[in-house]
Amino acid sequence: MALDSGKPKFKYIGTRPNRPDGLDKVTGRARYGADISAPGMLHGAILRSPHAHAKILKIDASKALALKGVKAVVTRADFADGLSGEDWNIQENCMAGEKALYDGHAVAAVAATSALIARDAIKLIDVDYEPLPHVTDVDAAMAEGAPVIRDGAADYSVPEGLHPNVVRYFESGRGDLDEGFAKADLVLKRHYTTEAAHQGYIEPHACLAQLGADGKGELWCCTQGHWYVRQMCAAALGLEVSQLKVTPSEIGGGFGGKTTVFIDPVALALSRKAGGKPVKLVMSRSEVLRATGPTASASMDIKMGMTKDGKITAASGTYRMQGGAFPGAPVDETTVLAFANYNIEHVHHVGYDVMSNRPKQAAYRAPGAPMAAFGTESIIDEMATQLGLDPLEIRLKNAVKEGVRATYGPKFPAVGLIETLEAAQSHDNYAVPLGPNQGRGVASGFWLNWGGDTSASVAISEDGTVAVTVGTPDIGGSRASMALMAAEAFGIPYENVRVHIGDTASLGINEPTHGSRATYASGLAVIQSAKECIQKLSKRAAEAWGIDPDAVIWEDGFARPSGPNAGEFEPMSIAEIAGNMSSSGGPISGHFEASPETYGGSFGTHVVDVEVDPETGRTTVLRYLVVQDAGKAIHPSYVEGQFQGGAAQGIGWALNEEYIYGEDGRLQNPIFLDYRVPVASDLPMIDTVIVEVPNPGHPYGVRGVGETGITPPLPAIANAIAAATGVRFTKLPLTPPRVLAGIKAAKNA
Amino acid sequence: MSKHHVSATVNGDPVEYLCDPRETLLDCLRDHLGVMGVKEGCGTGDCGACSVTVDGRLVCSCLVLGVEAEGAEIGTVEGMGTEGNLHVLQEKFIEHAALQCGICTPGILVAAEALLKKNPDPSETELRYWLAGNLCRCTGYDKIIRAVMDAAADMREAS
Amino acid sequence: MPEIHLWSGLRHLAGGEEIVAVEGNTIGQMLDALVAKHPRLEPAIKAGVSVAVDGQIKPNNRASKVSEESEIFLLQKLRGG
Amino acid sequence: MKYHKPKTFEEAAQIAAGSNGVTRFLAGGTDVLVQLRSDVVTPDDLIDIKGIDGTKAITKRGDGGWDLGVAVSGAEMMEHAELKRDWPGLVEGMDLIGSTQVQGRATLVGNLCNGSPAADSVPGMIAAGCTVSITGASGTRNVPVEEIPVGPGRTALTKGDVISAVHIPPRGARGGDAYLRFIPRTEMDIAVVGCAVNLRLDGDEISEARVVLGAVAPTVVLVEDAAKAIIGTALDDGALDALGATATAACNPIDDKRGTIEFRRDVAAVLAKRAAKIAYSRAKGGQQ
Repeated sequence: MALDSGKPKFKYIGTRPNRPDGLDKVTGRARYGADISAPGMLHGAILRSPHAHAKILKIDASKALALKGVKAVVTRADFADGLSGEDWNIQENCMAGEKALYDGHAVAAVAATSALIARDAIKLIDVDYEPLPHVTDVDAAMAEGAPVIRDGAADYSVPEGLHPNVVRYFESGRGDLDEGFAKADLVLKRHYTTEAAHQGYIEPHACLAQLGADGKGELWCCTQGHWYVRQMCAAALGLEVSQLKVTPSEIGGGFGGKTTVFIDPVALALSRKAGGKPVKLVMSRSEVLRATGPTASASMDIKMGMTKDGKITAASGTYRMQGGAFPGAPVDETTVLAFANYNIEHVHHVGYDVMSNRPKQAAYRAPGAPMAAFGTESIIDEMATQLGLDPLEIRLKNAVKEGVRATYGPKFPAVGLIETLEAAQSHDNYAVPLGPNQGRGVASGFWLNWGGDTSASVAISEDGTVAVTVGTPDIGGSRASMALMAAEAFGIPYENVRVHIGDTASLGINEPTHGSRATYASGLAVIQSAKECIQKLSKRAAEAWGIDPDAVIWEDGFARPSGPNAGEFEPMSIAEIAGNMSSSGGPISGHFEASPETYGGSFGTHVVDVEVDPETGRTTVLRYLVVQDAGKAIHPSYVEGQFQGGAAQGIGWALNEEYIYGEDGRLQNPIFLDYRVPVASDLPMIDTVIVEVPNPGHPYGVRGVGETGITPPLPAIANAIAAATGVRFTKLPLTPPRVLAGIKAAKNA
Repeated sequence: MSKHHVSATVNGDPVEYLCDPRETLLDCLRDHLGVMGVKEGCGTGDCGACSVTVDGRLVCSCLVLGVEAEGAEIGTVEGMGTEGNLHVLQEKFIEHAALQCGICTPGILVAAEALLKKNPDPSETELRYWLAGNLCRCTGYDKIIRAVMDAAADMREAS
Repeated sequence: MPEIHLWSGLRHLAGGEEIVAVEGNTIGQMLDALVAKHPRLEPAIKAGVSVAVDGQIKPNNRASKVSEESEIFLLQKLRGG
Repeated sequence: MKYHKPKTFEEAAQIAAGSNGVTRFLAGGTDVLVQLRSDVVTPDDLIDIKGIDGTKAITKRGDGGWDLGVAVSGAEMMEHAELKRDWPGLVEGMDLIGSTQVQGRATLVGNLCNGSPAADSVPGMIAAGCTVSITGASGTRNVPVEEIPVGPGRTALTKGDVISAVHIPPRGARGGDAYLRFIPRTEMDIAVVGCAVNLRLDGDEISEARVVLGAVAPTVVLVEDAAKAIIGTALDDGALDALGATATAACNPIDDKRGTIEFRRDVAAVLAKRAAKIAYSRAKGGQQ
C-alpha cells in the first residue's frame, strides 16, 4: 500500500516489473564469487590462529612447501611495508603481523593445485605462539588492568587516563541536562547491552585473483564495492591502484559486511608468489563467522526525563562499544542517532570506541543505529507504561519534523517520522486483540542514509535501446530500479534498458553499495546521465530538422518540435535517431560523476505482537508490521523486500543471534547451527506500509530504504516481550534462558 | 590417494567423474561437473543452499559424499526448467520478487519442488517447516512463502 | 563570517567555544580557517568530520559553497553502512 | 581416507577391526560429513554400510514389533504410516533432527552412535525399550539402547563393532509415547532439553512407564523415579508435579552456549509434564 499524495504521475516508476537478473537467478545461471574458474587455477586456504591473543614467534612452512601440489605459502612478510591508519588496520586484519589478535586471525596462507591439498597443507605449517591474556567483553576491555590489544592506537579524541584499549571518544549534545531533568515528572536510568551480530549473508566471501610480478592484476570477487576492494588491495600489496582491475561477481548478500576485504589481498599475494597463476580463495562458514566483521557489541547507560503527559525533557546516553582488535566500532553513528527521532532540548551523548580480542567489526545495516534505538526506544516504552500513555502517542508527541533542530545540531528537512507513526496507528494490526501471554511492542528508527562518490554512464545503442553502467553492485534488485528510472527518464519501455555493473576500469571511482545509497545516488546518476543523452538526442533531431536545439522537446521516447513555431516535423523516435548516430556525429552517451549530498533520511515505525511461553521463556512472533518512509518507491516489491529483510534480521538479533566467546577467548558458535539466524518457520508474514514523503533532493523523490528497517526491531521485540510478561529486559539477545530467568526473578521478587 | 570413478545422472544426463573420497557431492557437482547452481553456504547442512535431490529424495549435497552417488539420479535447479519453459515455481519467484541476492534461490526452488511433489496443497505452516533448512537472509521469507503458495495453487489448477 | 557550531567533544580544543566565526566561501576554506584559529582542532579535522550546511549533511566535500547565512554544524565523521 | 563399501556386516566389522587408524561407519553421513568438513574427524577408513542387504528395510515382526535397517532415514520413518501410528513419539523424535534435507539422510543409529546427550531420537528409543543388534568379531549380540551411550561423544561400542539393526518392541494395547524437545528457534537447533515418555494404561491408571531425558546430563538418562511418580496414577496434577520434580532432580546439566543449568532443570520438568500428557492421551486413543 503506497500512500501517494498528489505528486507527479509516473509511467514506469512505482510499477513492479520482473527484475532483469531474475531468470539468471532462478535457473542457477547467475555467477557468484565462487562460481568462476580460470585455466591453471590454484586453490588457496588460510591458516588461522586458535588463540584469542598471542605473539607469533615463528612460522615454519617447510613441511607445507614440501607437500606435492603446494605452489606458494604467504605470511605477512609477503605484503607491503610501511602502511598506516586504516590501510594498516585492514592489512593487519587480513594477515597477522607480530601478534594474532583474535580467534581466527589469519597467520599464513597456501596455494595448491587442489582445494584438498591446500587444506592439508595449512595443517603442516608450524606456528610458535606465545599466548597472551585476552579480553572480549567491552566493559572488561576498558577496565583497569585489562590486556592491552595495542598501545598507541588511540586518536586525538581520547582524554587522558583512559585504558589504551579506548581508541576514540565522542561527546556531543546541547542544552543543560540538570535543567531538563528538573522539569521532568519521571526520570529513569537504565543499563542496556547488545551482543555482536553477524550480517549472516549466505554466500561466504570468495574471489579469483591473479597478480603478476609486473604489478598488474585482476580480481573477481563478491563485494559491495569493488573500487574499495581495489584501493585496499593495492595498499596492502604495494600496487599502483590503476594496475588492478576488480570485477564484481553477483553478490550473495552483504548487508555491510562486504564493504571491506578479508581474503582478496591474500589471494593476490598467493598468486604473485605462485608466479602469477590465478588463485581461487573461498571462505568456509566458520571462517566467515570467526574472521570477518560482525557488528560491534554495546554497553549503554541511558537516562531520560519526561513530563506526566509524555514530553521528553532531557536525555543522556553513554555508549561503550567494542569493534574487535581495531578502531572502528560505529559509536560515532550511535551517538549521533541516539535520540535523533525526537525533539529534545537538553541532550548529551558520550561514546567510547574500544578494542578487544575479537574480529575487526564491519558495517552491518545501519551501523550503530540498532543499538542506539534499543536503548532509547526501550526506555521511552518503559516510561510510557509507567505513565499510562500509548506508545505511539508518546512518540507522536516528541517526533521530529521539518524545521525541528535535530539532537545532533542541524534542522531537519522534510522527513516522514510522523507519517509512519500515524500509518502504524491506523493499521489493522494495531487493533488486533491480544490473548494471555501476548504483548504488543512498538519502536521507531532512523537512518541518515548516504550519497557518496558515484559515477555512472548511459549509452545509446544503434537500435535505440539503452545500456546503463553503474558502479554499485546489485544486492537487492537495484538493477530493476535503475532500469525503471532510465525508462522513466527516456520515456522508453523498461525492457529496452539493460543495466550493467561496471568493473573498476569502466567508470570513475564509486563508493560501495552501502549507506542505502544505490537507488538514491546511482539512480540520480542514471537520471542525470539519461538527461545528458536526451539533450544530445534532441540536438541530433534539431540538426536533422534544421531547427534550434532549444526548439526540440523530448517526450515518451521521441524528439518533437516544441510547438508550431518550431516547425512542422514528424516526431523522431529514439530508435530513428540512434540508427543515424554514426552519420550524425558519432556515439551518444551521458555520464555522471559526483558525490551527491541531497540524500534524505528515512524513518520507520514497527509494531510487533509476540507470545511468550511463561514456562520456557520462548518467544513466538505472531505478527509484524513495518511502516517506513521510502520517499518514492521505485520498485515497490523490492522496497517491501528491504523492509521485510531488515525486520527479519532485527528479529534475529533481538531473539537469538549473538557472538558467544568462551573463557579461552575462542568463538563458540562459528556455525549456522549455533549462530541462530531466523528460519522460515520462526517468522510470520511481515506486513508492510510504504509511506512516501518525497526527498526534495532526488528528481523522483527517492530516499534510501535498506538500512532503517533493522533499527526498530531490537526495541520493538523487547517492548513486546515486556508487555507479554510484565518484565523489562535490558540485555540482548532475549534467548529463552534469559527470558525465563527474568520471569522467575520477577515472580520471586 | 586413489580416486574413485563414479557414474551417475544429473538432471537426466549421464555423467562420470573421478573423486577423492573426501569430496562431497557438492564439490563434485561444482568442481568436476560445472553444475554451479548448487551453492555452498555452510558445508554443514545448516543452510540448504546446496539442496539437490538424490533418487528423488531432497538432501543437502554437502552432506553426501561424491563417491556415494554411484548410480544415483541427481536433480538440481538446472533441471527444473529452461529459459522459455520455466517451472511454475521459477516464474512465481520472479513475479513475486521472492529473491533479492538470489544465492539461496536455487536451493529453495529445489526444496519447494520436492514438497509440492509430495504435498500439492501445503498449509503455510507446513511450507515454512519444510523450508526451515533453507536459510534466506535477505527477504524475511515473506515473498518466498507467497511465491510457493501461489505456484502450488497454479499447479493444482493445471493438474 | 559564517559561524560553525562545534560538537561538545570539540569545544575543549577550541577554548571552550561552541560557535566559532571564521572566514571562508567553501567548507574547505572554513575548516582551514577554523584550524588556523584553534590549532588544537587540527587532528580532529584531519581525522575527518561531517559538515551540515543548512540541514544537509555533507560528509566529505571541501568545495561545497557556504555563505554568511548558512547554518553550519560539525558532526562526527559519518560513514555509509 | 579410504572408502569401503562392504556387502555384509561381518565384512564391515572385519574392515573396522583391521584398521590401523580412525574408522567411521557411513550411513546417512549427517554427522560424519560435518566432522570431516570441519576437520574434527577425518577417518582413515570410512565404511559405507548402505551396500549391505536390508539396511533400508522397515519390517514388522510377527510379535507386532519392528525391525529397522540401519540406513533407514528419518524421512522414510515419517512416511511409514503404520510405524508412525505405533510409535509416534519415537518417529517424531527422529523427525525433529535437522532440516527436511537432513531427514532425507539421517538415521537412528547414526544419531545414537554420535554419542551426543542431546540426540533427539535416543530418548524415544530408550523410552520405547528398543534394542540394537551389534555385529562384532565374536558374532552378533542384542543390546538395549540405553547401554550404548557412555559419555559425551562416547559409546560402549568397541573397535570392530557395528550396529546392524534396530529392534522396536511391539506397541501392544493401550500404550502411547511422546517426545518433546526444547530449542530456541522452531527448527534447526540442537535440543537444549529433550524428554520422551512411553506409558501403558490399565483403565485410567498408568501401569507401565518409561521417562527419558536428553541434554541434561553427560548421556541420555532413563529416569526411573520419574516413571514411578506417574505409575499407578491417572496423571492428575499431583502426579504431574511429582513427575516434574523427579525430572528436575535427575538433571545433571552444564551451562553452555545453548542453555544454563537452571534453565535445563526447569524446562526438563515442563517437558516431562507436557510429554506425559501427550503420551497419556495417545494411550487413550487420542490423536494428539
